[in-house]
Amino acid sequence: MRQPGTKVLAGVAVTLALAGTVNAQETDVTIVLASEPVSLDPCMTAANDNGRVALGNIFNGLTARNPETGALEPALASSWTQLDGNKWEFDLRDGVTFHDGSPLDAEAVKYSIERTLNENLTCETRTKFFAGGEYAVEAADADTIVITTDATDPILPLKMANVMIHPTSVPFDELQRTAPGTGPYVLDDWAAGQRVLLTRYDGYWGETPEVATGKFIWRSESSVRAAMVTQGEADLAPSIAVQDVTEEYGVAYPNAESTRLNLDMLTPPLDDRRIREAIALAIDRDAMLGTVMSSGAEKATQLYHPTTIGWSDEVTMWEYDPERARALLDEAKADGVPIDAPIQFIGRIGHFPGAKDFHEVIAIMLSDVGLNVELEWVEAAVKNRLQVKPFEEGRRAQIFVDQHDNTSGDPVFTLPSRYGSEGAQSKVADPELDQLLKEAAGATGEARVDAWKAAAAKIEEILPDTMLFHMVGYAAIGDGIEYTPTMFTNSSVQLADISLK
Amino acid sequence: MTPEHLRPDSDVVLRVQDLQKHFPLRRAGRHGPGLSIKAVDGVTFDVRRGETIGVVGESGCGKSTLGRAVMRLVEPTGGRIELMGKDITALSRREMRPMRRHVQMVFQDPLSSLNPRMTARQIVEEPLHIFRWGDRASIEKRSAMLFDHVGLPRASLSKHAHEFSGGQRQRIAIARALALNPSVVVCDEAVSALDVSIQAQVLNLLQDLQKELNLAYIFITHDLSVVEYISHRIAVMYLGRIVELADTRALFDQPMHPYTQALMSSAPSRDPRVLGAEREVLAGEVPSPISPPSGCRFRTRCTKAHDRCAVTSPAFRSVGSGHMAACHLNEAGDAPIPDEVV
Amino acid sequence: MLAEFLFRRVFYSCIALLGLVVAVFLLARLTGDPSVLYLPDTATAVMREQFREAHGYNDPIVVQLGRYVWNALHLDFGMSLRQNVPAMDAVLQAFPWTLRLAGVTVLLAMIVAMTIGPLAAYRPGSIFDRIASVLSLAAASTPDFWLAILGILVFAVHLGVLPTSGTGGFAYWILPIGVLMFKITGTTTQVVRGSMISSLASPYVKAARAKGMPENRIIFLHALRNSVISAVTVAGDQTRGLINGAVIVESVFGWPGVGKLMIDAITQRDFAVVQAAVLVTAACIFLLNIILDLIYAALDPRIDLH
Amino acid sequence: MTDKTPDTTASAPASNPRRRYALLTMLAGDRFASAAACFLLLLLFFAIFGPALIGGAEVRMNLGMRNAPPFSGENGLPYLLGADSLGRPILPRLMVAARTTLGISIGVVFLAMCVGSALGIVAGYYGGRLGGAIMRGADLVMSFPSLLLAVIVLYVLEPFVFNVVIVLAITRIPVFIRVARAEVLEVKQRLFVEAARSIGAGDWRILRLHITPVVLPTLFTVASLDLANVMLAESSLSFLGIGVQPPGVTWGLMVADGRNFLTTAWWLSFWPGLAILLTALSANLLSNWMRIAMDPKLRWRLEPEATRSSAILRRLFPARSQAR
Repeated sequence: MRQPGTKVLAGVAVTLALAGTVNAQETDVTIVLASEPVSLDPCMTAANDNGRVALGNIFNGLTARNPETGALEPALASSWTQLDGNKWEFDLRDGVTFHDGSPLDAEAVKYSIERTLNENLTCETRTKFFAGGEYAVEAADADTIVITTDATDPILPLKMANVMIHPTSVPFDELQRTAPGTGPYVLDDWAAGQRVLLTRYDGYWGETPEVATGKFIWRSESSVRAAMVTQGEADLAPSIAVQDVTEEYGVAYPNAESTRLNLDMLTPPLDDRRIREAIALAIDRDAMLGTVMSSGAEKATQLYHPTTIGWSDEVTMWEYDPERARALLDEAKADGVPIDAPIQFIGRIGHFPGAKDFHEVIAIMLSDVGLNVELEWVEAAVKNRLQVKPFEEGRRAQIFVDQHDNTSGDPVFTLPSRYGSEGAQSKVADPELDQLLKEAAGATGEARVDAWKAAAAKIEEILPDTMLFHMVGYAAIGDGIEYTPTMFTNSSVQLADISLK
Repeated sequence: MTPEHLRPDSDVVLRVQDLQKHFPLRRAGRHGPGLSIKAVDGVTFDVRRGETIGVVGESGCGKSTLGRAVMRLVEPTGGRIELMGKDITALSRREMRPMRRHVQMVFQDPLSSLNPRMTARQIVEEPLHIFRWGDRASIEKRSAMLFDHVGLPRASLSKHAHEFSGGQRQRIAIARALALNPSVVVCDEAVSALDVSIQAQVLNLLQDLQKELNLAYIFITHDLSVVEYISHRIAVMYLGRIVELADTRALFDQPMHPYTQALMSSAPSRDPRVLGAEREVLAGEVPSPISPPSGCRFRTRCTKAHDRCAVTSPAFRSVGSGHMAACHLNEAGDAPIPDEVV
Repeated sequence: MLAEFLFRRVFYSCIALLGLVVAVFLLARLTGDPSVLYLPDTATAVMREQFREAHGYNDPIVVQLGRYVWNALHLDFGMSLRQNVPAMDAVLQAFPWTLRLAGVTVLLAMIVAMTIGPLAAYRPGSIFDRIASVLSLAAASTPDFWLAILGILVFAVHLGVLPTSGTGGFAYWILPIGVLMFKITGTTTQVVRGSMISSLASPYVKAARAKGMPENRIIFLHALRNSVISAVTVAGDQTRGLINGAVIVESVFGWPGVGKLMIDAITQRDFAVVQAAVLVTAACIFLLNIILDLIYAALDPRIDLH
Repeated sequence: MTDKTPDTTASAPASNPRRRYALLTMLAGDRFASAAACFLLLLLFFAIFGPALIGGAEVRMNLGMRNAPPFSGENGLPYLLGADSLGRPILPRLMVAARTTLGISIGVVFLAMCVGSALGIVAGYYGGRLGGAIMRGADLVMSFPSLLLAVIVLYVLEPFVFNVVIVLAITRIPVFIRVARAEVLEVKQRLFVEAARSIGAGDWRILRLHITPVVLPTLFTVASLDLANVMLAESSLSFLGIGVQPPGVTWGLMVADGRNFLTTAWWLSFWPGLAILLTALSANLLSNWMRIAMDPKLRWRLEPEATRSSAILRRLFPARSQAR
C-alpha cells in the first residue's frame, strides 16, 4: 500500500507472465466460439449459438443421438414404445435431479414439452422441429409420459431429442436467460459479452465427466480463434477457416452441413429444365475441392448426409461438362428460352467461412457457360425473406446458396419444407412428389427408407436444384485435451466428450 | 491653423449626440441587475468638413469603440449619429451600406486590416466594385490614380500586402479609404504601429490629402504628440466620456481638466524645457468600466478631488471660446454653452 | 452565464435526443420484419404471424412508436428480443467497457500527438518533420482490422508476449488500445503539426520573437496553446467515433463493448437494443460536445458561449 | 517596430506573371510534392483507362494459381504482385480497383466538403439560431451510429456504389461543418473582415472574397486527410460485409478479404493496403504543398528552389519559356 507504483508494476509483470497460461487448473477447459450465445433458455437450444453451450451440457432431452453412429439412444427416457400410430409412451429414468435439486418427473416433462410448444413463446425448437401438427402430452404416472399426435409421427422420439427438459419452476409464458437442467454442468456465471462459465454438477445422473469447469468465450475472427489455441489461451476452437489450420492443432470433421444451389424454377429462364441441367453441368466441383473448399469436403447428390435414412445411391452425381452445358443452353435458346435474361445470384454476407470465394467461383463458372449471372450480396435477413414464401412478384430469376444441416438423421426435416408444395421455401408444386413425401413422413422402417428414396428419385427428375457438397469443418484442438469433433460439434460442444491428457 | 471662426451649420458632416455603447455581460434576471461594460457612455461632438478632430485617451477609455460605433461597426446602445445630415443610428445593415461611401476608416494594424490573399490593386478597387463605380477600365484608372495620390508606385499594384513595408501598407489602407471620395475618415491609431520617421510621412500624406480633398478626420490615438501635430480640435476621453474638448492650441496651452493636465505631464515631451521639471504622474489603475465611480469618473485618481466630486457628475460646459470641460473646479467661470458647439 | 449556457445546451440536447430516438425507431423498422430472422426457414406462416402479433409488429408504426416513447418516459426501454434481458441493462453493461477503452486511447493519443506534432512543426521540411509526417500518415491510413489481426499474430503468436484477446489485466489492454491509437495518433499529429505551423507563422509569434521572447516560451505559450484547440477538436471527433463503437476492434479482440453489441443488434434486428444503445451513446456524445465547447471557451477567451 | 519586410518595390515582378507556369515550376522544385503529384496522376490514369487496358485479366480465375506469391517471375507481368485466393492476378486487380476506390473516396470527400463547408461557414459567420441549428444538426448526425446508417441505407437502397458514397458522405459532413465553423469564427474576428464591412461589403461578398479563401486551405488539408479516412471507412464496411461487394472490387475490399490469409499469403492484403497508404500520403503531401503555394504569404518558401528547377523546365519546354 505504501508503494502503489511498485505494486502496479508487479501486477503487470504477473499478468504478463500469466498471459500465456490461462488454464491454471488442469481440469478447466476453455472453448472459443465464433459468437456469443444469445439465450440459454431450454427451448432456444435449436439455434446453434445457444446449442453449442447448452445442449448436453446444461440440458438433456428424453432421447439423444449417438455422435458416431447417429443412432437414437436413451437419455432422460430410459425407453419408449409406440402404443399405436399416433401415440408414444416414454418411461423416465430414475434418480435424475434438476440443478435446483427437484427430481425429474412426468409433470416436469409434460410442462417442458408444453412450454416448448407454447405459441406465446417464439421457441426456436418449436419453429424448427414442430412446424405443423398437434401434440397432446399427458403424464400417465410419475415416471411415464404419453404423447398423442394428430397424425402419425414415426420420428417423434427423434424430435424429442431436441426438447430440453426443465423443472416446472420455469415461467411458462416468458423466455428466460437460462433455467435449471439435468445436464452434467450448471451455468455458474454469464458475463455478457465476455464469457459463459459452466461448472460440474455433482448430482448428474450419468458418468461424471473429467472436465470440472468449462469456459466458453467467443471471437469473431477465425484467425484469432486459431491463435488462441496455439497460444494455449483456449483448448478448443470448434469452427475455424481452412487457412487457419495448422498441422499440429487442426482437425477436420464432417460438420453435417450440405450445400445446394437453390434455383428459382418459377421464373424464366430457370423454369426450363435444360437450363437447370446446364447449371448442374457447369460447376467444376473437383476444381473447388482443395482450393476454395477444403479437400475433405464431399460432392453431394442429396442435401443430407449419406448416414441419413433413405439416402439414395441412385441419384446422379453431375460431372463437370461445360460443352454439354453450352449445348443445352443453345438448344433452349433455339426454342425461345430467354437465356440472356439476367439471373441474380444472391449471396448471404458472412454465410460460412470462405463463402465469398465460394460464391465468386460459382458465379464465374456459370458465366463461363454463357449464363447472364449477376452476383449480389445481402444480409441474412434479406436472404431469408427472399427465400421463403410469399416470393416477390415480378422478380428476376434468383439463385441462392443454401447451406443446411440435418443432424436428425431423417429427411423429414429437409425435404417437405423445400420440395413439398406446402413447403415454406419450396418452389416445387408436384402432386406426385407431395404424395411421396407424405407417405415417407408417415411410414416406418423399410417402407420409410424406400419412400424417401423414391422421393429423391422424383426430385432428381424434376431437378429443382443443383446439389454441391457435404462440407467439412475444422477444429483447432490444444495440447491439453483430447476431443474428437463430430457432425454435432457445430450444434453442441459437449464438455463430457472432452478428456484431459 | 485652428479655424477661429465658427463655420455654418451646413458644414457639419458628422454629428454625434449622447452616443452610448454598452457591451452586455449578463442579462438582468434572477441573478440581479444586468451588467455591462460602458465603453462609450454619452459622447457628444461634431465634425465639420475639412477639419481634423483628435480623440485622445488612455487605452480602454473607449476611444476605439467610439470610432467603431461612428462607423456602425458596432451597434450603438443609445444616442444619435448624423452623417451628412442623415440620421444613421437606426439604419439596418442594408440601409447603412449606401451611407458607407461617406465615412471610411483606416485601422491601426495595416497588415491585419488588409486581406493577405488579395493584391494591393484588388484591395484598393474593392470599394469601387462594391459601389459599382464604373466599368473595368474606369476602375483601373481610378485605382492607379489613388496609388499616385498616396505615393505608391503603380508597379506594385499586383503585390500582396505582406510584400510591402508598414508605411506602404498604411498607404494602401488610406487609398482604399479614399477610393469612394468620403467626407469623413476615421483613423483609429492609424500611425501607432509605424516607426517614428514613417509616422511623419504618413501624417504629412494625410494632411496633404485633407487639403486636396477637403476631408474630415476623426483621429483616434493615445499619442499626444501625434494628436497635437495633426488635429484642429482635440477631445480627451476618460472612461467612456469626453472630459475636455478644445482647439488644439487652447488645449495644450491651457488644459482645464485635471485629467488632461495629468496626461500631458506624464507624456514624454520632446520639449527640453520640460525635462527636469516636476511631473504630475497619473496614479492608480483605471477603474472598471463595468461600475464606474459615482459623480466625477476621474475623482479616484484626481489629486484635486473633493467631496462634491463623489456626489454629482460635473456638467460638460464651456470654459472658454470653443473650449469645453467637465470638472467642478471650472464651475466658477460659468458660461452658457453655445448650442452650435454641442 | 455558465449555468444558463449549460441549461440551454442540455435542453436542446434533450430535444435532439428525442428526435434521434424517433429517427432510429422509424429507420430501424425500414430494415424489415424481424420474424424472418428470428424464425428458422422451416417455420410456417402461422408461426410468423403469431410472432409478429406477440411482439406488436402488426400494430401501425405510429402506435408502436407511441408505445415506445411512453414506456421510455417511464424508463422502460423494452426487452431485448434475443437475450431476454432489459435492453437498457444490456447496453449499460457494455458501455463502460467502450468508454474506458475510448478514454485511455484518446488520452494517450493526445499525449503522443502533442509531443510529436509541435516538434515536427518547429522545423517544417526537416528530416524529423518528413519522417513524422510519413509515419503519422501511414498510421492514419492503416485499416484497423488489418492492424488488429497483424498485432495478434506478431505479439501474441510469434513473440508470445501478449494475450491474443479478451479482457483481464493490464496486458489485455495493450493490443486493443495500441490498434485504436494508431489512427487517432496519426490524425491528431497531422492536425497539430498543421496548426502549429500556421501559429508559428502568425504575426503575434513574429512579434514575440522580435521582442526577444525565449523560443521555448513562444512555442509553449503561444503556438501550442492555439494548436491545443485544433487537437481537441480532432480528438473530440475521434472520441465520438470510438464511443459510437470501435466495432471492429471490439469484435476482433472480443471486447464486450457497445459497438459489438450494437452491430449484433442491428444485424439481428433487435430493435430495443439498437434504440437503447443509440440513446446512451448519443447522450454521451452530446455531453462530450458540451464539455468540448467549455474547453474551447477556456482555451480561447474570444469564443463566446452564446 | 514590427516592420521587418524590406522595401521591395523596386524589384517588383512583371505585372502579369504566368501563374500556372509559375506553379508548375514551384511544384517541380519540391521533390516530395512532385512525386506525390506524379503518383496521383498515374492513379488517375489507371482509374480512367485501366479497365480498358487490362481487358478483363483482373477477373480471369485460375484456381491453380491460388495465392501465388509475388515476384515469382515465370508467371508473367500480371502476376508480378502475386495472385489472390481465386488465382486472379493482383496487379491488374489493383489497377481496376483504383477506379472504384478513387471514385468513392473522391466523391465522398468532395460531396462532404462542399456541403459541410458551406454549412459550417454559414454557421460560423451568422451564428445565432441558424448557426446553432446547423451545429445541433451536425451533433445529431455525428451521434447517429454510422454503421446503423449504413445498414439502413444499404438495406433500403441496395448496396450500390452510389449509395455507399451517400452513406459515407453523410457521416463525414459534420467534420467539415465543425472545422469550417471553427476557422470562420477565428477569421471573422480578423481586422480585414471588419475593414471590408467598413467599406460597405455585404455578407455575401465578405463570405465569398474574404472568409472562404482564407478558410479553404485548412479545409483542403482536412479533405486530403479525410481521403484516407474514407478509404478506410469503406474497407471497414467491406469487413463488416455491407460495403462494396464482389464482383465489385476496391482496395478496401481487397484488404478486408486478404486479412483471412495474413498468416499464409500476406501479399493479398499488403499490396492494396500499400496502395491506400501511398494514395493518402500523396494526397497529403500535395495538399500541404498547395497550402503553402496558395498562400501568398508563404509562397516565397517554395521560390528559391523553383528558380533552380525552372532552368530544367526551360530545357524541357523551350517553346513555352521563349514565349515567356
